[in-house]
Order: sequence, then structure tokens, then C-alpha cells
Amino acid sequence: MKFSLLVLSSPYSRQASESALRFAKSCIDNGHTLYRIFFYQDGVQNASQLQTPAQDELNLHKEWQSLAENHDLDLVVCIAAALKRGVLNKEEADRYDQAAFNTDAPFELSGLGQLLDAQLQSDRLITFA
Amino acid sequence: MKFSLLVLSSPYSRQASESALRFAKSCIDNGHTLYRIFFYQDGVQNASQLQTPAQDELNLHKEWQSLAENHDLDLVVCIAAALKRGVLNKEEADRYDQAAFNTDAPFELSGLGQLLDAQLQSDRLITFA
Amino acid sequence: MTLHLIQRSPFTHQALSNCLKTLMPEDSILLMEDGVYSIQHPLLQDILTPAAQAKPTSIYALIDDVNARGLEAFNHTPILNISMAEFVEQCAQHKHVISWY
Amino acid sequence: MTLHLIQRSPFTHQALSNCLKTLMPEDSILLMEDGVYSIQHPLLQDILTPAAQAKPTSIYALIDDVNARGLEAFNHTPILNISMAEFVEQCAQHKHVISWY
Amino acid sequence: MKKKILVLMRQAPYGSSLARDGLDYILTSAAYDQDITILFLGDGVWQLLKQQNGKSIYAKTHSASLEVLPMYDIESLYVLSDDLEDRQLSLNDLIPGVEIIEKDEFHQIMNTQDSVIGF
Amino acid sequence: MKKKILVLMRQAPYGSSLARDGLDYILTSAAYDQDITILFLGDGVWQLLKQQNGKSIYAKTHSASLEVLPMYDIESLYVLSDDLEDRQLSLNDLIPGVEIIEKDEFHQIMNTQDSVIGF
Repeated sequence: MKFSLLVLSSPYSRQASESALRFAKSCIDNGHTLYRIFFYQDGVQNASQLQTPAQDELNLHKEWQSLAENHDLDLVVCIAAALKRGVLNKEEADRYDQAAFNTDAPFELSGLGQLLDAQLQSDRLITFA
Repeated sequence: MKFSLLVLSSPYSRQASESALRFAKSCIDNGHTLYRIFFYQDGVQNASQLQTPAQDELNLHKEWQSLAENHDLDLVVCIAAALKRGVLNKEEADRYDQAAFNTDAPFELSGLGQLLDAQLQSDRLITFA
Repeated sequence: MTLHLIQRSPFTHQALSNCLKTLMPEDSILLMEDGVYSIQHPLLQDILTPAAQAKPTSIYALIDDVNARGLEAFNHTPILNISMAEFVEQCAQHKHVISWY
Repeated sequence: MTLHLIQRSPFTHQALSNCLKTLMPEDSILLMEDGVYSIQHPLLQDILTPAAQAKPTSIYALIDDVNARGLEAFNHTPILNISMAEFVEQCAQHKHVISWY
Repeated sequence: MKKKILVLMRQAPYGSSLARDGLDYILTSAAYDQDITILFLGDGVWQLLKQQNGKSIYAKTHSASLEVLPMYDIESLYVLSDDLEDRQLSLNDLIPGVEIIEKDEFHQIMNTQDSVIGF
Repeated sequence: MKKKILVLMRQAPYGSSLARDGLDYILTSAAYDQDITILFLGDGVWQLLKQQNGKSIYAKTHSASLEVLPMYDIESLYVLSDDLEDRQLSLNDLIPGVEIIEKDEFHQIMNTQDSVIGF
């Protein structure tokens, strides 16, 4: 079955990102397809590669990144939600004259149409808030 | 009277940061002293200079910055909460080998002792969550 | 002695309910952000009845938050609409200020 | 038909309460994150009584969240502790999945 | 691919951005020609209150933003009568175009949807 | 400057980081030799439940973290009897060292504090 996930909360503040990560791994382990993981509202902070947790803490950015690379996942970040919250890739940093960027592939910045597309193309969209 | 503020929520997601900003301005306008504004939990995202809101939206980082510069305010960000959430100044980015940084003066990264100090030195500590 | 800041809607969160469980006779309540929806909630209305207590709790609502939400016409005495400057003064006048969220 | 994911504590949030207000006869409920505290809340316990409904609502609790919080000894039939893999399967078996937060 | 999508709007405006985020999702979906029904549930009914004015708190006026919905052919806006009653509200307090339904009518709506999403 | 500080711990552990953040504040304040009293209020009482084990959800076990409090000379841990009753809990369900109080005892504690902070 084809799943997509919607992540709405910031990592390290609420459990939602970790629950979504565990759900995603379980989908894969059980032979389901993950069509897309869409990050919206505070969920966009999952895409920040500047996350620097303590040694004994999970690094959510790295976890998503390695899961995406191992399983060819589509990680899409809502661009409007990301820009205002300071989550930018190189292209957006250049466009808005910002001195630095803090996200990169496999995270992709795109519009809410990608959330709708995920909903239309997947059998189930599961929200983690 | 001497006030300090504790900000716990991320800008653009909850009203707390804007309420704190308006409270801070009102303190100043009414002749009170602002001893410190301490950013903790998701509140640390107020310090991100990569915030790129739409033209007609408030830029919280810039608002805090200009308030601090005009009134010599002390803006302190909990360093442990900031690091894990990807809010780093140049010094921390260098220390942890991160490719970029996204906060700078007047925001200062420091420990929770600065929250306790604010509580001990101020007549009132007001929390915005 | 304590000013309680209610920062969440009582229809969604237990912030107001938890506050009321520990309220002391000299305390005051200030409704702000989504907390201003409390003016339509029975929990708050109950403590406004004269019979509810000997010395009525002072209740304030931040007028900017009331107006933003379209609640101007709903607010009524004895809930007092106050400005941000008056909010600051109320914080100064109470020994403790506790935020409920 | 719908699987409802309760993601907040019913003692702090109205997530469970709002969900129950719209619950349909064929629906199921899954408790996760702080939602697992629902097992100690009267709102959930009430719908577990046999008299409450003709076809009882299936109620699941995510075992990792139950165990993390020290609620293992509190959970009881008919609430079924399930694994993350079973959670995924339940999502697959219900037409709609709604998160309450 | 046109689908019937039910959107649950459950958050009060202003205190959190979720009311606004849900609306942005709705407008996007309508632009892609989906068949959208909206149920304002729980504190979501506060989004519909008349006389809002976000200016004093640096916010866009949410009820004004909702007024574009008919232009996107979204005309199915519902509230549950219980939610209005709990908040001591009547239809007169809300912006035009909202219909009050009972729980069983909600169930009929649910049964006809291809997809449901909640904010 | 040693002050009497009351910390209200009102959040359940794990779902949000605030329980952990509150504890970090407490340990810092204790290290600076403040006189700390803790009231676990509302869902905060869940922090005290025995048998927690955060491992399965990538989290530090919160009740284990609380066990360091006596080493910091923090021995005033209170819960309100109403909060326990609401959650169908008894003192046996909680880690050792917690005292049950009534509302009027809470008021006496409040009256002796220099400062109050809530998480």
C-alpha cells in the first residue's frame, strides 16, 4: 500500500517527528511504499542540517537523510512555511540575499501542491503533530 | 520596575513571540527596565537571522534586533536548546564543524544559569508560551 | 497576590481549568491570546457569579486579543478589557505572575 | 471506517473529547504519544462499557508509548497494545485516518 | 484527478498558525480543482466569527481570508450545532455562508468523501 | 543570593520536551544553590510514574532523571491529591519521595515563595 506522511511539529520539542520516523521505517520494513514525507508548519525544522544534538540524542535531520538515501524517499518541505521560519536551501538563500543556507538534498523546498499531490497519489496520508 | 521575559514558542507558529515583543515595547514605553529576554525551547528560533517572511509579515528576528539595538537589551538564547534545534552562531558552528551559522549579536548563546540570573535580578519574570 | 495569565482556549486546553484548581482568594486572572475565548466558557462564568466567592477575583482581558478575534461584543462586566500598558502594570502590581499554557 | 489517532493527553487537551463527539459506529481509536494517558481517563473508559454501544469501538494503544510512560500495568482489555508494524497495518485497513492534536 | 476532500478545521485563529496553514492548504487544493468540503470543528468555529480584526496583533484578519472561499467554488462550510452551543454562539455571530449540521448529517458527509485531512 | 523558588511542573513527559526542559532549569538552579520546591501539577504528575522506560521511543527515561533530585538537596516534591485522583493514581504508583498535599497546603507553600516559575 502507498503511504504519505505529514509532519507538523518541530523536532526536539514534540514527539511527532520521532513517531513519524519510526512509522516510516515500519512502512518500509513491512513492504509498503512511502510516496512522500511532507514537512509543514514547525515540521519544516526537521530539514535543518544545523541540528547539533548531544551525542546520546537522535539527530533527526541525519535520520531522515539516511532513510531517504537508503530507500530513495521523497522529502518535501513547504517552501512558504520554511522561508519564514529560516529554513533555506542555497537557491532560496541566494534569491533572498541571505548569508547562509541550512538545508539541502534530499530535502526539497516546494509548494503545498506537493501535499495535495501526496494525498491524491497515496492510499493513506498520516499526520504527525 | 525590572522585568525579564521568557519566550518558549517558535515565531510564526504561535502568537507567543509577538505577544512578548509587544509586552517588551510596552515595558520600555512605560519607563520600566527590561533586564533580559531569555529564549528557551522552541523560542530559540526567534534568534534565526535566516527568517524570510513575506513582505507584509513581521520579521521577528529583525524586530528583536532593532529593539535590542535601540534600547541596549540583553537577548539570551539557551545554548543547549538552540544547538539541537539548529540555531548556531559562528563560534558554535566552528566548534561543531557545521558549514554555516544562523544567529549573531545581539542574540547571545548561553546557559540556563542566565535564566535563573534573570529571575533573581528582576522583580518579575513573565513567560510567553 | 498572583496574576494568572491564561494563554490557551479553555475549549481546547485545560490551562484555565488547572489554574482555577489552585486559585487563591487574592489572585487575579488575565486572559490573553486564545485565552480570551474563556469569556464564553462556563468555567470562567461560574466564578463571576456573586455567590461564588466573598471577594470576587479580578478578571482582565487583553483588548488587542479580544478585538482581533471579534469578541468585542461578547465581553461584559466584570471582565475588564485592558491595554498592553495596563497588562504591564498589573504584572508589576502582583507579587507573582504565572503563565498557563 | 475511520482510524482516529489520539496524539495528546485527554487531561490537558480536548483531542479525545472532540474525536468522540464525531465518532461513527464502525470507527476505531488508536492511542499514541501522550494520547496513551487516555487509558486512565473516564471519557475513554465510558465507551468501553458493554452498554455504551451495540458494536464496541476497537481501541488500540501503541505499546512503545505505553511502555515508555510506565503505563504497562495500567492497560487492560479490551484496549489492545499494538506494535508500530500493527499500527501501520491498522492504517492500511481503515479507509480514513484522522489525527487529533 | 478530482477527489472529494473533507478538511477539518479545528484550531482557533491567531493563537496558532494552524488555522492559517489549513486555509492555505484549502486554497491550494481548490486551485487544483478539488471538490472541497470544510467542517469547522471544536475551536475551529472561532475562525468564522464576524468582526475580527487582526491588525492590533500584527496578524491578517482570518475571517476576511475565508471570504475568498466562494470565489474558489468552495461553498460547503459546516459547523456542528453542539460546537456552537458549547461556545454560546448562534449562526448570526458567524460570517455568511455557513450551515449548521447535526452529528448524523456529519456522518453522511463523511461517508461520501474520498479523503479527509485535519488541521 | 539564595531564594525560595517554586517550580510548577505541569507537562506530561515524552510528548513534549517541556518536562525535560523544566528539569534542566531545576538542576541548574539547584547547582546555583537555590532553595527549590517542586509541585507536579495536572499532567505533570505523570512525570513521577514508576516503571518508565524511554528507550523504545528514543528518549531518556524521565523518572530516572528525577532520581538525581535528592543529590541536589531537592526534597520538596509535591502533588495535589485531586490530580492523583483524577488520574486514578495512588502514591504507590509514583517514585519515592513525593508528598501528597491539599489545596490549602499548596496555598501555604505559595505564600512562602520568593519566586514562581512554570513549565
